Parts: sequence; C-alpha cells; structure tokens
Amino acid sequence: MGGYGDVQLLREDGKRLDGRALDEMRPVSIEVGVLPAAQGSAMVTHGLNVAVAAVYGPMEAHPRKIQRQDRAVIDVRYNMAPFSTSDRIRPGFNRRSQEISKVTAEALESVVLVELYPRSKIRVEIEILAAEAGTRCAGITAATAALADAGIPMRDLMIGVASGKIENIVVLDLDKAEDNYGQADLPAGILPNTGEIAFLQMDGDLSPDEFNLAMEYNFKAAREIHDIMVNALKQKQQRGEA
Amino acid sequence: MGGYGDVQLLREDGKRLDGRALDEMRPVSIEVGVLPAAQGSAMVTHGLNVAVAAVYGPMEAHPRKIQRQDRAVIDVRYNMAPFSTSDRIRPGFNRRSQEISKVTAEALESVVLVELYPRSKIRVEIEILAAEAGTRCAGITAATAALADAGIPMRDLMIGVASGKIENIVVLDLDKAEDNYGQADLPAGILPNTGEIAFLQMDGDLSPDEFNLAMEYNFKAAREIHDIMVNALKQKQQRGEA
Amino acid sequence: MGGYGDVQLLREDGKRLDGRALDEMRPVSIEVGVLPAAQGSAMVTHGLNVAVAAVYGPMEAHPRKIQRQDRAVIDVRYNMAPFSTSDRIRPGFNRRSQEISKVTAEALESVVLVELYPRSKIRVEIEILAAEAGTRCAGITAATAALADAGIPMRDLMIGVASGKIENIVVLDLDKAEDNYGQADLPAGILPNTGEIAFLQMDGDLSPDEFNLAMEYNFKAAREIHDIMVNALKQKQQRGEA
Amino acid sequence: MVELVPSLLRQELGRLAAVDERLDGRGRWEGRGVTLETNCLYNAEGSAKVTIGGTIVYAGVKFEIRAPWPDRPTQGSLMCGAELRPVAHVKYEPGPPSPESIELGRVVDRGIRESGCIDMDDLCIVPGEKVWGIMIDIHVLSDQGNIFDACGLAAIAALRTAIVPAQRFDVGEDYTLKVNGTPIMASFTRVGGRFIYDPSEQEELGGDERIHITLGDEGHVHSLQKGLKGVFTPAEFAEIFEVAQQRCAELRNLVAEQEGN
Amino acid sequence: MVELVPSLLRQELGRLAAVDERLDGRGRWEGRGVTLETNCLYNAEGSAKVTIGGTIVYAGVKFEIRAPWPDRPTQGSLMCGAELRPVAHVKYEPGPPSPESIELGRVVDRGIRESGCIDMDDLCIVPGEKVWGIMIDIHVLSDQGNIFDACGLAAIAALRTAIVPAQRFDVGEDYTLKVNGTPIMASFTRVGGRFIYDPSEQEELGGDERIHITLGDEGHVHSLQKGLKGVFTPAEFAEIFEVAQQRCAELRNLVAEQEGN
Amino acid sequence: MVELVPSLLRQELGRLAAVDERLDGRGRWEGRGVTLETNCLYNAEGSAKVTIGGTIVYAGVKFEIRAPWPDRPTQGSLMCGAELRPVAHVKYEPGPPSPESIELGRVVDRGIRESGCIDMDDLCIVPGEKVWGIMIDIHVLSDQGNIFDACGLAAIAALRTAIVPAQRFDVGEDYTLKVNGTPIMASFTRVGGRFIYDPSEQEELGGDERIHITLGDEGHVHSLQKGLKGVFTPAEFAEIFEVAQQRCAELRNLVAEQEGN
Repeated sequence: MGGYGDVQLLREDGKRLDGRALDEMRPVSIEVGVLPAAQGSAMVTHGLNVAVAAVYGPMEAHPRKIQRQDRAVIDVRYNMAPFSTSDRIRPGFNRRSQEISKVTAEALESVVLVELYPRSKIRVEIEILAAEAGTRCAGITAATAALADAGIPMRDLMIGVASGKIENIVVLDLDKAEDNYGQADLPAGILPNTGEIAFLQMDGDLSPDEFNLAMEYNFKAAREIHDIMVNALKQKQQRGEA
Repeated sequence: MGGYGDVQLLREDGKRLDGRALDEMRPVSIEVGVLPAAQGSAMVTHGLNVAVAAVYGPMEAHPRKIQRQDRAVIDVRYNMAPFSTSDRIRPGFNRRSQEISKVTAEALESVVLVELYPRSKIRVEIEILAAEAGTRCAGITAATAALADAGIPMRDLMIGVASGKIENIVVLDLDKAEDNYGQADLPAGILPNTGEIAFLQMDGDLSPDEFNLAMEYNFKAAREIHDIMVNALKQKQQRGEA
Repeated sequence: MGGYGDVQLLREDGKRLDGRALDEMRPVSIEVGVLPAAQGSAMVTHGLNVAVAAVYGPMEAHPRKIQRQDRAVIDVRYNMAPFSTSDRIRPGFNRRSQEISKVTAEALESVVLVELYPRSKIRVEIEILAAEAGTRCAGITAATAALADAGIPMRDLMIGVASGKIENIVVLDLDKAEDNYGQADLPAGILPNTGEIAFLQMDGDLSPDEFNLAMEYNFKAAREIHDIMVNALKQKQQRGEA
Repeated sequence: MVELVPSLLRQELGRLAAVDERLDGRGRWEGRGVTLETNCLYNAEGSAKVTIGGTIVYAGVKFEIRAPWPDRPTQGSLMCGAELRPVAHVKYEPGPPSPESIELGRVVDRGIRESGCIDMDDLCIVPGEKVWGIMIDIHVLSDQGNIFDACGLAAIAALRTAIVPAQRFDVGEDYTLKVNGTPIMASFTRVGGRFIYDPSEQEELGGDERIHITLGDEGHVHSLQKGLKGVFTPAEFAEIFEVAQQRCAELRNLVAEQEGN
Repeated sequence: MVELVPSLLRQELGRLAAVDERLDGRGRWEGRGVTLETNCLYNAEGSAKVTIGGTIVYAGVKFEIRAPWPDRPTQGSLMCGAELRPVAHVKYEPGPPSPESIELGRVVDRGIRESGCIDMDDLCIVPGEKVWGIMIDIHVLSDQGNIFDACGLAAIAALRTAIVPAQRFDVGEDYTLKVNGTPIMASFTRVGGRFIYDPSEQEELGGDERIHITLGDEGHVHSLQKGLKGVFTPAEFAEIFEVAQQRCAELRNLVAEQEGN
Repeated sequence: MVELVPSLLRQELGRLAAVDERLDGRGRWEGRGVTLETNCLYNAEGSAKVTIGGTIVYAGVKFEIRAPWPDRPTQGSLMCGAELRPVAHVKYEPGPPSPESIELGRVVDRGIRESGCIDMDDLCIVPGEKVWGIMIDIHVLSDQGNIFDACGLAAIAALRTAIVPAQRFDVGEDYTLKVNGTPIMASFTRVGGRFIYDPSEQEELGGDERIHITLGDEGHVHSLQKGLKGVFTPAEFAEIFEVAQQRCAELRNLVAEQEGN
C-alpha cells in the first residue's frame, strides 16, 4: 500500500470519490463462452478491470513429475497484457505474476473436484486486458466462470473480491486511487455457499476489528457477484437451448 | 529498408556504385567439405559475405515430441558471429536469427527428400563469419551445398538470392549501401531446375510489375550460382577420386 | 591478479601486513554435521572466509543422459551468497561460479570412489557466506569434509589451498589485499596422503622455480588442514558415541 | 495417434479441393466474417479487437519517450510484437517466445513499418533528445485459423486510432497520431494441393505452406513471407497476388467504415 | 512410491490430531526451540542467523546508492529476497527462482515493508539525486519445516542491526539504520484436519494449506498469505489469529533480548 | 551402446601407451600440423584462423568505447569469450553457454590477460571518461581435438594484428594495437595412463584429465587449469611443464613468422 500522500479519498458526504458507499462495490459484469478455441471461457468486467480466462482440459499431465496419483493439478497462468496498464508492461517473466499464478492455482485446486481426474492437468489461463486495481480478484472470478463454462465440477463458485482501508475507514473494493493512497488491501477468494475462504492475501495495516469488518464486506460482495455469475451461466445455457 | 536518405546509388553511366550492371550479381564462390568434423559442409563467399554451413545427421530426433512419423525434421540454426558486423553482436538469443532459422528450416524441408528419413532429424548449422547485406541468402546457398556434400538427396539445389529496388529501379543483389538506402529487398530461395520457390521474404515497396522483374532477376542469378555449386561439388568428388 | 598498484604488502621485518610469516596460512577451523537437512555437511572458516557445504546422495542420476554406466557423477554448485562480498552479488547465473563448479566437480570425481555407485549422482552444494580471498579453496575443503561426514568413501581427503606471489616473493595463502595487489595466485586441491593434485588453477606470473616453491607451500598447508579436518570428524564421531 | 487425424483430414481436404469445395462451404477465395471494434481497451492509447470467424485478437498501442539514435536524431521508432500465449489454443505452451510468435510479430511489424504509414520524423519531440517510441502489442485470445490477418488488421486499426499522450508525459497537448495509409495483410495456405484464402483452423491443420502478403493503399506490396513446408511457382503466386489486391481493398474499406462511425 | 509415504503419514497425522497430539510431542500451538544470532556475517552491513528446530536461515543486509524515482524524489527503497537453493533440502532443484522461493521472498518482503518499520524518507541522501537502497537477502541453509517464520525473523533481526555504510560510499559517517518496529511472522498449517503452529518437516509433508500472518508491535496485521491446497473458515482464522498474537509477541521479545545483549 | 566404444577405445589407447605409441603414429610430445592465417575476417578489427589437424578456429577482435570504472579511470578492458556452437561437432548442443564453453573462454582469457601483453593504461582515450574495451570472440568451427590450444593461438594472433578503429569512433587516426608479448597455450591429456601433447579427438574421447599451461615470452607461467576427472603428481607436472616450454616457443615462432610476411 502506498499510504504516503495526503490525498483525500472520502467526500464530505461520507461517500467515496466516485460516489460509492463504503460497502458498495464497483459494477461487475460476466460473460461466459467468449473464446471459441477454449473448452470454457469467461470475460469479467469489474469496474474498469477486464479479465479474460480460458480453460483447457482435463488432459494428461506431463512432464510426468507434475502428475499426482490421486487428483488433477491445476496449472494457472495469470498474465497482464502489455497494454493493460498506464505504463506498458514488458512481456515475460515477472515475480508478481508468478506469485499470483501460484496462489490462484492452489485456491482453484481447493475448489475444483480434482479427485475426479487423477493424473491429469487442467490449464487455466487468465489474461488481464485492462487493469485498474483488483486484477487478481477479477482473474479469480473469471477463472471460476470459465471452469463452470467448461463443465468442470466445483464444490462452490469461488469469487474474487477485496476490501481495504482508506483514511482509517474500512471500505469494500478499492479502486485505483484508493489502492495507491490507501492503507490496506485484503483480497480474498470466497466460497459464498460454503462460507469458506480459498484464497487470501493482505498487505497494509489492519487491526483485528478492521480485519473482521473487511472480511464481512468481502463475503457480502462475493454473494452479489455469485448471483451475477449464475445468471451469466444460465444465459449461455439458454442460448444453447434456443 | 531504410530509404530515408538522399543517398545516390546509381552512377551517371547507369551503373551501380561498385560498377555492376542492374542485373549483375556480386562475385560468388563456393567450397564444400571445409569442416572435417561435420558430415557435410560448405563455405560460401557472396560479395563480402562469408557463410559457413555444417550438416549433421540424419540422426534420431529427440525429444520425441519433435519427431514426425512420416519424415525427417530439419533443425536449422542461423547465427551471426559476434565479429561478423561492423558493430559487435552480443552472442545469444536474437529475434531476427530465430525467424530466419525458422523459415530457412521450412524451406529446406521443402527441398530435402525428408520422406526418406522418418522420425529422424537433420541438423543444419549456418554460421555467418562476415556480413555485408545478403547473409540469409548466402546462408541458404551454403546450407544447400553442405547438404549435397553430406550426400542427402534433394529435389533440386536451392539457391539463396535477392533483388531489390534503389532509386526506383529494380536491381539484382543489393550490397550494403544499397540495402541501407534502398527501397525494397526481395530475398528468395529458388529451385532453378524445377522453377519453384521454397523461401520468400520481402520488405519495402514494390509495385506488381517491379515484383515480377525482381523475381526474374532472382531466377537468373539462381541459375548462375547453381552452376558454381555444381562445379564445387564436382571438384570435391574429383579430389576424392584422385 | 591486479598487480597494478604500488601497494606495499610486506613489512620491514619481512612479515606480511597481518603479521604472518611467508609460509604461514590464516587460521582454519572446521565443523562437520552443521546442517540437519543434509546427509553430510560442514562449515569451514578460513581466515575471514566462511564456506558451508551440504552433500545429498548417492541418488539416482537423472535426466538419464547424465548417467554414467560405470560410476557416479558428482554435481557441484559453488555459489556466493549475495551478502558474502563487499559489493552485493546479484543472485543467479554467473560465469565464474559455473567454471569453479565444473572444475571442483571434476576434482571431487577424482577423489571420491565413484566406481562404487554406478548410474548415480552425488550432489555437493557449496555456499560461500563470507568471502575474503580464497573461497574456492575453502569450498573444496568444506566439500571434502561434508562428503566424509556423509560417509562417502574417498581415496584421500582433498584440501583446498593456495599460494601466490607478492612483491616478487612467494607466500602461502593470500588474503584479500594480497590477492588484489599481488602478482600470482595458485589455488590447488591437494591429496596430502597420496601426494597428488586433483584441482589446479593459476593466474598471474610465476617462473618455474617460483611455481615449485608455491606448490611446496600448498602441500605443507594441506597437511595442516588435513589434521584439522580429521580432528573435526573425530569430534563428531565422539559426540555421536557420547 | 496425433498424426492419424491430420492424415485423414488431408485426404478429405484433397477430395474437396478436387471439386473446388472447402470444409465450411466457402469459395476458394472467400473469407470468413470479419468484425472490427476500436477503442476497446481502457489503458491503451489506441486499441482494436478483430474477429475472423472464431479467431479473436486484441491490439493495444502504448507510447514512451526515449532518446533518439545518435545517427537519426529526429526519428522516433515503431515496434510491433505479438504474443502467442497459451490462452489462445491448447497447442500453445508457456515459455519464452516461440519461433512462431516471433515470426508472427515480425511479419506484422514489417507490413506496417515498410508501408511508410508512420513518418518517423513526425515522432520527434526535441531533436537529438526526445522522440516518441510507439509500441503495438498484439494479443491473440482465440486461434481458429488465420491469426496473421487478424493480427495485421488489429495492429493497423489500433494504430490508426492512437492518441499521443503528450499531456501525461508533460510535453504538450494530446493529439491524434498521424498515420498515412492502411497496410493490410492477406494470407493464403495450400490446402489439398491448391492455395485458398483465409484458412480455417482445420485447413491449417491439414494444409501445407502459407504465403502472407501485405499491400498498401495503392496495391504495392510492402511485406512478403512464405512459411511452413512446401514450394510454389511464380504462376501460383501471380494468382494469389491478384486475389490479395481485392481482399485487402475490402478490409481497408472496413477500417475506413469503422473510422467513419 | 514417493506418494505412498505421504499417504501413510497423512493417516498417522490424522490419528494424532484426533487425540490432540503431534508427531514430536508438541502441543498444538507450541513452537520448537528458536535461536537467534546477529552480526554473524563478515561482509554484510547487518546480519542474523535463525534456527527453528533443524531449520537454519541466514539473512544479510546490503546497501547501495541509487537515484530515486522521479515521482518520489526523497524516498529510498527496501527489497527483500529469498533463495531456496539446493543446499537446503534434497527436494530443491537448481535453476531459476521457483514459484516457492518467489512467494517466500515476497511474503517476507510485504510483512516488513507494510509494517512501516522503515521510513523511506529516512533513506534520502540528496533529494532527487541519491537515496539508499536496502537489500535484505535471505539464505535458507537447512529446511526442516517452517522456513517462512525463520526467514521473517532473520530478515527483521538482520535489518535491526544494520549499519548504514555511509563512509564506504563517501557520504558521511556510518550510522545505525533507524527501524521503527519489529514485524514478526507466524505460520500455521492444517495437519490432520486442524491447524497447528510451526509445522515440522513431516507435518508439512503430510499437511494441507498454510496461513502466514505478519503482526506489528501493536498486534495489527501487516501481511497475510494463504498457500497450498485447502480452504478454511473465518472461525478457524479467528482462532489462529489470536494464537499468532501470542507467538509473535514472544519472538519479538527474543529479538529485544538479543539486542539487549 | 555409446559407452562401449570409449571402453574399447580406452583399451586400445592403453595398449599403445604401453609401447610408447599413439593412434595416429605421433610421438608422445609431437603436435599435429598447425596453420595460421591472419586478417581473414572482413568486419573484424583483427582476426585469425587457426587449424590444428582437423580442428578449425576463428578469432575476431572488436573494439568499443566505454566509461572506465571509477576506481581505475585510465584503464580500458579486455574480454575474451569462446562459443562452442553446434556447428563444431555433433556433440555440441544449442542453448545457453555450457560449462565447457565458459571454461574454454575463461582459460584463454586468463592466459592473455595475465601475461600482461595488453597494458590497460594504453587503452585510455580521455581519463575518467572514455577508454577502449577490447573484445576477442573465438568461434570454433570444427572440433577434432585440442580446441584449447587452437583457441589460445587464434586469440593472441588476432589480437596482435588488431587495428584500433579510432577513426570510425571519431577519436583520432586508426593505429595498430600495442601488444607486448605472445602468450601461448599448451595442452596435455592423460591417455592410456600417461600424459601426451595435443590430444586428437579420439584421444580426448578415450582419455582422462587434461592440463592447460599458458606460457609467456620468457617461459613464465601465466595461467594453469586442470580439467576433467583424474589426478596427477608434481613429478608428472614437472615433465609436461618442460615440454610446454618447447612447444610454446615453436608456436610463438609461427606467430612471428606469420607477422613477418
């Protein structure tokens, strides 16, 4: 978190600069089946973020040494397109992307019924086309929707959401200015139906009480996005039947 | 193509700066069997360019996934030595070399009777020792001569040649100044006996008519170099018999 | 060797700046069994140098192509920690480390009874925690001690030592100033009992006579360090029995 | 196993070619439906999304300020790169850029660069000190055949909508990048022994060599590339060269229409 | 073969968990013995060696002078990296940094950075021209479980002993780096179905997901990370969050004691 | 399979050694024919081609202008690198530099550098601002044994013919680089239990450790390197050291003759 400026992030009416309430998330839309070449795919627009995910597999896992006898492994690549940010990102190796890919894969392995596919691999490709704070969460949501679109069974639909702290107040879903000048960010991968958490990171400064409130906000938002996703999946099914 | 300067490339007598006619190529010499460690080898001097090629194989193709059940694959590495150019070239990865290697390999696969060697690999190593415009063509000629020297059957001897455009006039075989300040370059891999083209690239600006003339020049030069190559191969055979 | 300054490295009493005699080495201490996760390990302090070595194996050698039918291969990685030198070293690929790793591995293969373990691999990891001239020698000594600690049979205990030349005089065991401003450095891997040499490098300027004297010093120091190592191994054994 | 399918596919493609038909019913020189959308990427200074059948490609333009080369003190630069990431097809693997993606990027780059549509002197800010560097990044999201044409179209369409972000870099007011022309690529693949235009995924799988032709506004050729195993004759080239003239003109009209909106 | 052992191990760990026991006899929230030694690396400007059971980690601090970022002319920088080299365990392989070592370094880095214990403005030498860059390198020599906590502890302990080498860089007298606070990491792994503190090598091998919590002096959380396969509930998190408060306070005392010496 | 041949080869080499013979009929300390050609690479500022039997090596010298290191404001630099590319032998594979090629380049580099034949102060253009950097690149085209000696000879011969391209860099007139001495390398391999000079491809395949000795004009040693598996005694070393004196003197004469032409 930056947290170093004297930037004002809350208006006098108690709302945030873009007019949102403290516990209000940015608009989210989801479309599935967007990439004809993939087995499953989704595009998630979360505020100004755009994340696309493609799913391939289950397929044979190789090289052999990555195979697990009792379950599928999930191979995630989170990647930001060079034009997705204000300053161009050089293509290629990147420590941040590697870390996000790793923990996202582990979160998805916790949600997908990987035991159904021993020795196999499921490839999940997350591409960020536009980034404006919150891409790892939009990517998680897109990955879940793409897996559902591919018909891969999951114990719940994992939703990526984040809360944070600005001007010493906990708020839901930081935008870019809030992320740059805020005090904390708590991204999570939430299973709204089971009430569980499969992905968790955090940086900044939160007291135990602030942490609890931020996590409450995350669960609330996850339920909202969950409904949007279910709707998107139904719409595609209806298109298919029509 | 550069094409941005006001550099004069044609003399008042209509000849080029080095005295060549418009459809005249630089001197070319070919020697085969120059590298004792290789199965076949050749050194081509084309103007001031020096290209050396070595051939190894056919050998088992591995890793397995590069194998083709019905034919040999040809693995080409085109490489410019660090001292081959005016400014030293750093050894290692290089996008230009990778592209030339790929399309040269594909051209050679079109000419070598690869169906004779299923599942195998033929390695062709092209090393540029001196570069002065036209190295990819000199490399193709050297590769062909080295393959012939190694006794690998081909449908024809592929010759690398280029024509281009300077001062709005089509000319054969650009030298370095013409390449730097000219308007187009059309390198091709020509099969003079079958009348076919196995390698083609082009950049710059050519009208359809200019293209046709440039390609005519290329076929003409290819026939000339073809004879030089046949001669070089015969000479080695005679040395062997003597 | 630097050798370019007018730096005085010998005192008026004929001793070296740190008070050592010409044929006197820096204090050396050895402790074995220092890393619980390794099969064998050792820490060597040689002057201000600190080298730690870990041994894993013998284990199956793979990929298959590194296997030798008649013996074990020894896989050495010599690495300097980023904080081991005055100017931080960037982690990662490094030509000097690669060369030292290669010749150290070959020296160890000459000493370990590799014929006892066909098709297998022994991993030797050498980590330099503090560097002050002489790290490759301290690393060799640590590797030997770690191999002995792991119970891997050797024809002798190889000791890493170096002599050199300062102010036109041959001296034993250069320290950092002597290395920076001296005229020659002759690091060797000595087998004190068999009287053989398994590791040898040298740079600088030595006449044949100077070379002979420097090598004599190396043998003398190797015998001293050999005794220290035997003692360290005995002490651990006694701890084990106690 | 993997190679059995192409072998049957090749037979079928050969049979269809003999009666002048294609797998999806198209005519030999007929392209699939093309859509073009511009200004579709929030953080890019110019952008385009192109679909050709089930092939989907995005291109985004970014600018940077850099020092010019000493021997060309008034000239900026243009760089075009393509990434064939694993998102686009099950056949693409992670890792350093493959020869395929390097070739793709370089062929698209040459078509745009060599058309002269960007005057490098237009990119000068302070001679000898500061010039603009333009970077076009192409991102293939779904490959169902003929990504070359989709990438070429997305790149030039994105470039033609680019706004130079002078304000953000504190060197004046933003302005529209000047682009003189609309180079367009047309790609042909030998399928069942004859060349066809705009190969589908199946046609690429069971086909042979391909030829990429980039033509400028006046029908001059600016870039050529022959790829994959196979040879062709000058007569064959003459035929596809003529088809390319028509197809490129049509796509150039599509860009103009889109810009008219 | 390789996977049989973990499977038996998992059974045994489940059995023990059911009766609230652990393989090495520890209580559920009990850590192994910890030792801390500082100023133990000759060429580092600050250093620490930490052992937790058979796990051994060194951290060394180095400084460099660099130009500040244009938008933060008075701020220096802090970078923390970890190397999981093959010396530490038979399971680590040579090669470029693995995702595991990248995650390790970044989690430790965030804990220290986000605690605010280094005021980046303190690292200014000449505004807009020269600032200090601090680099903490962590070297794992022996991994017998819970390297995260060992690395976190070594990093902050090394940082707290660092001397800024101003003299060597010709910018004044050496002085002790100002460090405001002692962020401490506590790691929990699900073993046999329940979370435990300070997992041993065996518990990591037969366990599931883990959670890393970094707490500052006042018990605020500065960094969280959930790793590996598994999910947890808010109630489970609340429980380990409270344990973390105690364990971190104890280790913070250990640092203070060591500094008192 | 692959290893059967070396095993038979080793037996044969042992048998020959016992009667003081070699596979190709040479005496124990006899080298193969050596040819040296200089100024043979058009774009290099100095160049040489060396053949030793069927081994062929080129070396090319290039110059660049760079800023000197702050602590040595008047000193230029010399760098020597070797590439063992797949062109040279079926055994060499593509990829990043192998340990073999790194060792080769560094051993040749040390021999030249440590002989002091280049006075780094001679490479100063403007103290503290501009110095020459010399780069010798060695390219092995055909490896039929003893590439070390061929590379060492090509490197020093190329260096001794180098013209400093001052005019091209706009810092004065071109001039011949001053090179004080002709360091020469001699390499020995243990074959059939004894050391021999100038190993052939077969002798390297069936041999053991090797020793590389670089000697300067007065017979002082400037670089040593022992490579591969095997040990040797001081007495053995003394013997090859003496042979090296003779062989190096002969090759030094060859360089002088070539320069006389």
